[in-house]
Amino acid sequence: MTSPPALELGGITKSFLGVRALAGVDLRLQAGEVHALMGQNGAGKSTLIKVLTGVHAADAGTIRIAGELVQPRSPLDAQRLGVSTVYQEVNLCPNLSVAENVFAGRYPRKWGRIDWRAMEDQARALLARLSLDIDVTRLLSSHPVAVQQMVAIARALSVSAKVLVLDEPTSSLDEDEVRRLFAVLRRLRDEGMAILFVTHFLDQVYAIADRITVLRNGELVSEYRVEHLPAPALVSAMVGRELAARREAAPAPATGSGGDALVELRGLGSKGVVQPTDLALRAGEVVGLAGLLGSGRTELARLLFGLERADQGELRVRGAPVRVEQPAQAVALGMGLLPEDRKTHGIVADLSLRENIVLALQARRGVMKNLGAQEQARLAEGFVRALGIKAASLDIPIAQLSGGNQQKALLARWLATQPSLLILDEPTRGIDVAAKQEVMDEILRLAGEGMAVLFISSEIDEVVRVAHRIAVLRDRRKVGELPAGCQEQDVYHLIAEQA
Amino acid sequence: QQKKIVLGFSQIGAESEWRTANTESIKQAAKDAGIELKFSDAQQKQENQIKAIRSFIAQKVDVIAFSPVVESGWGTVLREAKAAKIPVILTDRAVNEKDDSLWVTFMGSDFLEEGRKAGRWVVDNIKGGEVNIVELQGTVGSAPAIDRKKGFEEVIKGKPQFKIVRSQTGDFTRAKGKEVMQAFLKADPKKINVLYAHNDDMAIGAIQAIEEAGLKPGQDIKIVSIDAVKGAFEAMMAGKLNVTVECSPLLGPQLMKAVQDVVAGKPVPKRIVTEETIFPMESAAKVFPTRKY
Amino acid sequence: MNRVWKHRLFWPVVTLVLLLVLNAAFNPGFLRVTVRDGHLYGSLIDILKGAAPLALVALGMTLVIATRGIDISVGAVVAIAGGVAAWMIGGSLVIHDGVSTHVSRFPMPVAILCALLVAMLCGAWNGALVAWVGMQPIIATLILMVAGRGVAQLITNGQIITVYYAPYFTIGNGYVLGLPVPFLLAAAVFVALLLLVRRTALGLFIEAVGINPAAAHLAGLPARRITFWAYVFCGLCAGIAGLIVSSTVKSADGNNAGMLMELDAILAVTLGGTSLTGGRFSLAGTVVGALVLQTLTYAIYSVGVPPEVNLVVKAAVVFAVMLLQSPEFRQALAQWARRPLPVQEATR
Amino acid sequence: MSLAVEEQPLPAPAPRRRGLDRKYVPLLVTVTLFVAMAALGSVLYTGFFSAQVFLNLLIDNAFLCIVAVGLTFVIVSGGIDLSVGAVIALTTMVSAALVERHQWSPLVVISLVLVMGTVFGATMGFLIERFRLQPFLVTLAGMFLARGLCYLISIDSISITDGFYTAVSQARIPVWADAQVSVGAVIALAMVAAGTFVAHFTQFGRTVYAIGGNEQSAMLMGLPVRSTLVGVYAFSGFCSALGGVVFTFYMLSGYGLHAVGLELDAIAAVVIGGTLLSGGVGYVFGTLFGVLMLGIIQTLIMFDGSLSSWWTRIAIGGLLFLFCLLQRLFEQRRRAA
Ligand SMILES: Nc1ncnc2c1ncn2[C@@H]1O[C@H](COP(=O)(O)OP(=O)(O)OP(=O)(O)O)[C@@H](O)[C@H]1O
Ligand SMILES: Nc1ncnc2c1ncn2[C@@H]1O[C@H](COP(=O)(O)OP(=O)(O)OP(=O)(O)O)[C@@H](O)[C@H]1O
Ligand SMILES: [Mg+2]
Ligand SMILES: [Mg+2]
Repeated sequence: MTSPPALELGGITKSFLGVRALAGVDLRLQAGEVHALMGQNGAGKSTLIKVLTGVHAADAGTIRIAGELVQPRSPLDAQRLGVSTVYQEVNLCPNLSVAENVFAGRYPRKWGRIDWRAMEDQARALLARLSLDIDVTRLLSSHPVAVQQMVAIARALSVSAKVLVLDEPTSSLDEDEVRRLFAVLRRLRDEGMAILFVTHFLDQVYAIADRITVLRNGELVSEYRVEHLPAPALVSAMVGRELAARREAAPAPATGSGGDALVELRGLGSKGVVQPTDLALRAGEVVGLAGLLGSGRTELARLLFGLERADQGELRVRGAPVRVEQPAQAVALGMGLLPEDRKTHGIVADLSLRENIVLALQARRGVMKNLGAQEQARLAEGFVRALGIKAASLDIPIAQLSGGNQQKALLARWLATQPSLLILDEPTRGIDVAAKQEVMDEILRLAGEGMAVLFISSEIDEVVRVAHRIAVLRDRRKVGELPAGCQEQDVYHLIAEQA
Repeated sequence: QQKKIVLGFSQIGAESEWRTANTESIKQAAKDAGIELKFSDAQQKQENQIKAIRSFIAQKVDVIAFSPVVESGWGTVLREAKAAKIPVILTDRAVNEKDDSLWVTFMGSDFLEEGRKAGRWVVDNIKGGEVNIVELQGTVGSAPAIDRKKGFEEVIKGKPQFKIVRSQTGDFTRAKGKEVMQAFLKADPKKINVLYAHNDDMAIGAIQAIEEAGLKPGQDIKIVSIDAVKGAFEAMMAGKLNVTVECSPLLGPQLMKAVQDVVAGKPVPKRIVTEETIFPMESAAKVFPTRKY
Repeated sequence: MNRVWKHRLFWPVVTLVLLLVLNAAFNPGFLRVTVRDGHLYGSLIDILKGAAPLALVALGMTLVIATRGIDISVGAVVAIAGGVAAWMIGGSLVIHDGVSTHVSRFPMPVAILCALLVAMLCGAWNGALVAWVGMQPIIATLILMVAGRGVAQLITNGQIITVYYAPYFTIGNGYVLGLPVPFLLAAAVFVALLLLVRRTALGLFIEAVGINPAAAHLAGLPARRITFWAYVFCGLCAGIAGLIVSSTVKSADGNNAGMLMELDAILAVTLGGTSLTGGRFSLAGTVVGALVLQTLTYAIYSVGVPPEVNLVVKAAVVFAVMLLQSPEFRQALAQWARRPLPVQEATR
Repeated sequence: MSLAVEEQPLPAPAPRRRGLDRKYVPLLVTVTLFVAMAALGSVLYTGFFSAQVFLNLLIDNAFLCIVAVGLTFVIVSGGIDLSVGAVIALTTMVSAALVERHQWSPLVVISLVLVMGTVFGATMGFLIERFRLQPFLVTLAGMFLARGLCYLISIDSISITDGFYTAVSQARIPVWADAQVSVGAVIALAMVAAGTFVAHFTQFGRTVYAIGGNEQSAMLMGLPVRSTLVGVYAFSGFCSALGGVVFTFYMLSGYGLHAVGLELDAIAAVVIGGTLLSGGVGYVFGTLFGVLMLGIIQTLIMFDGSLSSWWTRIAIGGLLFLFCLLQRLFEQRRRAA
């Protein structure tokens, strides 16, 4: 009949030290299709991809590429077999230049030696296709996560592969970037490439996917054609139950708004980092920080939290001027910051889930006032239940949790300190639809209880939905504020207006 | 007044009291003789000594003297010195080169002979049937350790009643000497008659171990060592050490005289032997007040 | 049973037991512990006593390593502390009417206190260079390693200072309740440290700083202060070890005391299962590691290994221990052993 | 099907980097401080400022330089090699034993010891990679083993009187006037050049950097992590053996106590040269200056010639401290600017 599928997984089973991550999962990926792999946090998506690309050895099951039985033993093997992969989290080398990260292992050569100039030119050209104009000779680590994510994608695209695997490539990209990425993916699909795509954004699934495979708790639910599976049905397939309708209305103005500012920035800025900014954060209010990629949202958050040195302006907490030069000082003042890059600034990989959750609280209490093991467990247990963190036990290293669950654990870390101001930089990154809803509800609940929240997200619709007030940034400068009830459109207008 | 003579001296290091006394003697003698001394410490490394000699050549000193850390491997740099017409004096230890025009004279002690002296004392003074000897060696591979062992063995060879039952390195230090002796004593508590230590420090450490084991050093176990530093005399006066072979570090005046002679163009003998004696326990109290190191 | 098997101290302890058995096989009297002069006496006691300074230094080193650092100056600090104490207590033999009396230049407690303070100062210097100046640990401590020995020799004037003040000898040679004082000192530090690490959040903080300094900093931990104090503590441990070493041989040797101790300490830490890349650490493992090394040294002395073979034996044991500890190696070994008999499988 | 083949015109190449790239700052600082140190010596001591004194730095530290080049790769990969000094000793011992006691031809012996060093390194690399052992432990055990093997051959030193060795040892290549360098120094410079090339222009070299940056990522990027890791230690073993050969020329003897503690000097040289011990960042060229730096500190002290043994050590430590402190300060200043 037709030619065999580009990639076929049969009965893949994988356990980690007794924890079953995958149980007999089948997947068929045709040439010339974009296939979405969906599932809640911890459903086993990333594990499936790692088995497929030879990072983990499957306990049972078969892998066929173009009909042929294969057994990749390392990502290098998989690459040779024509599978090119972008893993969840940025898996590149921070100490190498952008250009090198794109071409590592496949350098352009001249006279048998690496031709750096050619490599840089090619990298620049490649990134330009994704409309990214950055200095490719700078170190990767000098660029923000979103850019790093784009570089990882560029790297995968530059391999001439038959199968392209993308594990949550869009989690830190803004809409513009996503659109450009999709344009590229569509073209590749039309050229006959098979693309496996993991995301938690339902609209993206419907924008690009042809077929959907849903996993739940490591088991295959089913495979669907996208037109046969409307969004509510997809969600129920993933979650295993009906999900409450999504909140549509903008939040009611917070109780505390109009009162005195809890934290106030008066012309706070740092040369070369953020322009002087005025911003008032009030108890009981969620302030959204919107802007395009690289507009300086993260930098502003870091400045506020003492990770960057402010060289102008003033910061007031409860009306009193303060200096914050260390995160410890910020924490002592009752602030918390959930960083956008969870791998390098968030998780403490080898520590257990429990220890990761209590870390900030313990830091705030000081060395001597130790939370006992039981107290720690009780606290962690509570958050695991409240946030629905999926983990085999409280004592496994956090690195063994799925990406989304790590993110929830980090949120728990700050909630445990009961901060008066919580700065959330991309808090919904990599968490599934159901959980996203829960997190947003949680944020509003916390604000209702009197917490001030600074909410940063590349998903402007999320910002609009959750914020009582939105500060819009552009080119590291605040360009205006919008009240609650505004639309996504208004934000874009404000950004464009100032151009 | 004529130009001051410049002497470049490369010392091995400062690993022991003996060495420190040696250095002090040379510094003091240079001062007394009005010779400008360029002193360099090699921290036990031959390569550092070679570097120092090269730098002496570059500094155009009048005479180079050094105590070779080992005997071999000096040919190249000595030829460089010869080419630069700088006379070389060896102290403390010889070098293993066929071309003896590379140095003008060698003064110093003879480790082999020290080992022999210690051996002879044992053979002459320890009576009775089986004599079980334990040996505390110096740092493995170091010249004094090799030669003091060789000299000692040479003497007791062919005398079957003298037997080295255990031999282990104590790295020339008190701490190691004590630790090793402790283990020896536990392993064969009754059988040890004589301890031969390659230097006094190890012997002093071992004496402590012997006392802690409830034995009497100097009586239950006879102890022979080498160097004759102050601590050894104290031990001998307390009756805990039987004999120490002197290996005098006070070469300074002799060296300065040789340097002056060489510069003045006077002939110097190819080998200048330093006086070495052996101090048994009985002489300790008498000699002690005169010891400088 | 399974839990014992999986415990991360299992393999280090197995090695220790093997070495003890080996020793006992060569020396019949090895395992005998008797009471002599009112205290315990025997090879095992010697090992406990001999391992104490190493264990102390290694305990301090464990904390430093856990913060992603390393301290190669501990040997020099051992020499400095011993030198200070010996110098302050006094180095001359005073004989009154034919009886040597105990005289000290300064009171002994003052001397001990000063020696420990100086050791902590050394640690603070290292800590400041690492935590505040931002030098790489190995270079920062290399400076003190090189210069520190010079300082120690400066204090002792290049001589071996012999101590004649008998009360000082208790630290290295004394017994309390029948047990050697060095052992008790090391045990006390171990227990205190264990309590500190378990009962306060210090252990958590140190591990967090060692695993991901950036994340720890962001979570509000005083990362630099923790690093700094780890070095100070390491200095203190080296100082105590220095007192023990100098007291044991009743003298201070600026040049040789604590020579190469840094390597042995690091070896003990790693043999105990703590990774040099920082993070998770095991204090008990370090103690076991130190005991393994001391037992090995003791075995080399008492079994009658010729000195020129010492190093090869040591290498062989270190290779064996680390391979045994490697799960990958055991797995490979199991596969290799199973191959000829595919059905055979360990039951239970 | 790759994205590189596309019809759009290339964007105009961005302007090439202006001025000095930030990543070369540590290197520049090291070189500047070296020059400052040399100037200081020239002012303080007569006879210091001469071509031969500077060439002596190379002659006397050639073996250290060669070893440090190999070690740079190991450290950049995030590992460490403590066996280098011991492998030098073993090389000298084996060479001396074969040439003097068994009259083997020097060229055969040299090739043999180079292979031996490489295999020794590769074995350690294999153990580290295959069984996930800590490099520090493995190479420390390797150090014990190599030194132990020396003593098994002979505890005494063995002089080399072979014509080839003595000829090479004494050969001097004139540079200008009567300033000369030794064969060893030339080999060292060649190794620095080769090392720089390998580090920056070969797949192997770049993979080493990637592994040092993040081993897990390098693996996921599909780089040959395993073979490269083994290769790094093999290369370091080779460099140690080559350093050993040069050392044999330098010393004309085989001895188990040769090059004791050299591993620390080598590590210091590498780190001073701007390589991070945590891996991922470093320069072979910087290592050359690290070596020269240590050499010049020593030379300064020798020219002074008035220090006692202990003041010598304190002075070395002090100069090292001064250097590292300035290095840090300059780097921070540059970064802040
Ligand atoms: N190395 C590991 N060791 C132990 N357990 C693991 C490991 N990797 C993953 N797991 C477990 O396997 C399960 C599936 O994880 P996986 O990362 O595949 O989830 P995911 O579907 O990708 O989730 P997310 O959307 O959050 O990324 C989780 O329960 C996780 O804890
Ligand atoms: N697309 C881009 N092209 C070039 N530089 C970029 C780009 N995106 C971000 N940057 C750089 O990122 C820095 C600001 O990043 P910051 O992390 O504060 O932005 P952000 O608004 O938080 O965006 P995001 O978190 O989505 O990356 C600037 O140095 C900017 O030059
Ligand atoms: Mg995932
Ligand atoms: Mg951001």
